[in-house]
Amino acid sequence: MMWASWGEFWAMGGYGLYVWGSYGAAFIVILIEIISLGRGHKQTLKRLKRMKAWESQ
Amino acid sequence: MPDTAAVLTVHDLACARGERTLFSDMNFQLCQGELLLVQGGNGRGKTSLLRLLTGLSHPLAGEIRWRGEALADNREQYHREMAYLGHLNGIKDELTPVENLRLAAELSRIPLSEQEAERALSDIGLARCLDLPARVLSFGQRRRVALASLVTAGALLWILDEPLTGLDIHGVALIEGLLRDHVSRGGMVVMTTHQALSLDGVRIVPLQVGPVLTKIEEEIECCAS
Amino acid sequence: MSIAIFKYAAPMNFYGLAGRLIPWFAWSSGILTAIGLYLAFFVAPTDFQQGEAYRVIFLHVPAAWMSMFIYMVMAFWSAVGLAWNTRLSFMMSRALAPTGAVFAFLSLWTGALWGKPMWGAWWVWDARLTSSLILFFLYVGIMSLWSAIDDPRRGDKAGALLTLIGAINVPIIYFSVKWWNTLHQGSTINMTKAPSMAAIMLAGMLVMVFAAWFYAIAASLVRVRGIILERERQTEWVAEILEGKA
Amino acid sequence: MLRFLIAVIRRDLRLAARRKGDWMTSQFFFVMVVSMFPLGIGPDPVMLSKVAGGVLWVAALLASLLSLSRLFADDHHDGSLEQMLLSPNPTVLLALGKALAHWLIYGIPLLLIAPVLGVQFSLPADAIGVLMLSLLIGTPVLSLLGSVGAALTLGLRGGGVLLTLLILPLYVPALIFGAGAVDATLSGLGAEANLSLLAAFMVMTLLVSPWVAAAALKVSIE
Repeated sequence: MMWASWGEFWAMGGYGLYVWGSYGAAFIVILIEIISLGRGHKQTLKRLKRMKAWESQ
Repeated sequence: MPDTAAVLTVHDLACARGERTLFSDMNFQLCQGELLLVQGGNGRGKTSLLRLLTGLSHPLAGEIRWRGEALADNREQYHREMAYLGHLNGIKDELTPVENLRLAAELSRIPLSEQEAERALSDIGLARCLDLPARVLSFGQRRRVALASLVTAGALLWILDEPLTGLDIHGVALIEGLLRDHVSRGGMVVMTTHQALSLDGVRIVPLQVGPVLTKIEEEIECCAS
Repeated sequence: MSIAIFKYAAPMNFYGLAGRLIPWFAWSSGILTAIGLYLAFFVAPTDFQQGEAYRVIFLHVPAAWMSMFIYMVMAFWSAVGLAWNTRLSFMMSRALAPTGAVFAFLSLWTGALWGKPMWGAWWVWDARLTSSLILFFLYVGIMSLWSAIDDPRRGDKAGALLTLIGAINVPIIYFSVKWWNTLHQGSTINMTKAPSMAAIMLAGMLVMVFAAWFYAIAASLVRVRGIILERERQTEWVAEILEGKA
Repeated sequence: MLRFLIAVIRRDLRLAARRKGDWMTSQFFFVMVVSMFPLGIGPDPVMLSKVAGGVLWVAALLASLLSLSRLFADDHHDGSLEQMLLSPNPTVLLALGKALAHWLIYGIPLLLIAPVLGVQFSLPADAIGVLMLSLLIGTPVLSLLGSVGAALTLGLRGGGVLLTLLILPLYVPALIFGAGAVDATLSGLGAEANLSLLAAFMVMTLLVSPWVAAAALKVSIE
């Protein structure tokens, strides 16, 4: 194992801000995209159902 | 006697606007010396059909043939023999009617001298305002400039989208005369109109787009769709 | 074999196929990411020059490659769509763009965060960073064109044309930025001299690249299914699906 | 064939002559944008001469984008674009003709105004000469790529802003080589390399963009 302790791991040799800044941002952005994909698909289904209901009246 | 071979033929044409199919499996043909009168309620696809015939837009399915060849193959020859008058007049406001006519002729490679342009315009009743910029003309007068440019184009097939809108009685009578001359000389016309036309002696081929509606139903039906 | 391909060119069949593929790509992307991160943080040695900061390349390089690769795939689908007028390829191109833009943004963000410890500045006008900034603008341009056009048919073709003329320009932009960059700062600051790639580092990076690639495929397949439903809502197979998911 | 191209160019020139207002606004926009920079950067001549190439080129980009959004829009609005598309001539010539007409109307005047502004930025004579040459070679690129953007955004709401968003990234090589030519002469390196690359880029856009613009017109007019 490279790191003596978790503390050292987070410190990342003093560059913690930059390394975790980029990985953190990447994690957040990808998470946002996954959530928006899921929600987008549901919304499309809901909207299409509503339009179908409106058309078939 | 114009030959009776069908010049314009349409095979099971289908057209859609956005995701809605307007009409499908439409078949008809038009020979020289005939006028195709396209009828149907608003929003049924009359204008879309005309734009398909001009080649500006592409059909969902089916094919349009001119002299036996598909439009895409002989586009240049077809456009030389066809003239289109849509809702818009295609007139530049900054130019005078004479300049507009000569410009339109030049762009479709037809020689048109100054005198010929002036004669065409005075024939159509615009003798007084030859050198005014088109901007000052009324809608009806601008429509006549577009009609003059249609006549000078000397095309075999006229495609007219509600040419009578905005014209006074003299204008309507003028157009009926133009249509009669054109068709009797072996020309072809595809047109839509909501006003009654008195075109005696002209072979009219009716074409219905969408369901046949009585007067009252027409308003209700079109809003529900 | 060719009949099978065209079978999936029909939106209905492709919808089902995509549905079956998504879990595979999603899971493999997740596993590969885990392996990649493990390699990046727990196996790769500390770099003698840059200390721990270099570990950002395990994220920056895959993001930069993917943003370029996805743009080329979009250009391919656009060309196919324009040539054979297959609406499905336009839909694929539309589905890929957001993920491409996300990767372009990530490559800029990680590039800046890597530049700070290495050269002491958040933003360095390095040739590759600048051209991925311009690539990001191209993505934004295409997506805004799509959103500005309501008619799907026109939107597809207009977007495809813009993607193609963009694809022709991307190498020229990269060349001109490289030319411009070397003129101004000379070659003192140079990203091409990547740290000597120990085998482990290269392996870690490749795993991350595949993880990003599978993620991009999974994300775009989900998006393309949504677009297919939207476009084919008049058909009865979509109606069944809508009832099915009542 | 060529007659149609010349007819389109002559038509646009005549229309522009009749409506001098639009032409004037574009030129004044160019002058005003360029004159704002010294107020922002400061009057120091050494600094101004260093940024002159870049400022003038960026202003040329913006001025051409301003006038490009109406390249096809006016004709589309009154129906003459449809009539021209229905003329028995290839659409590529129409797109090329409109782009060249735009270049003659809005590109060349930039060339004539640039020396005056170059003096304002205390550029030496040879740098002004290279600036004019780079503008002469570069402005066709602005019009040609811009005509593609104008055709794509025809009839869209917010078309002008969208056009800028789409086409500005594609202008980058022209900006780099154009402005670079001026800097190269200032630093004594000689601008042949930049100018030849700019010319190469111009020839490429001349070959590519009319076809793309014609396809975009057919798509937009549908």
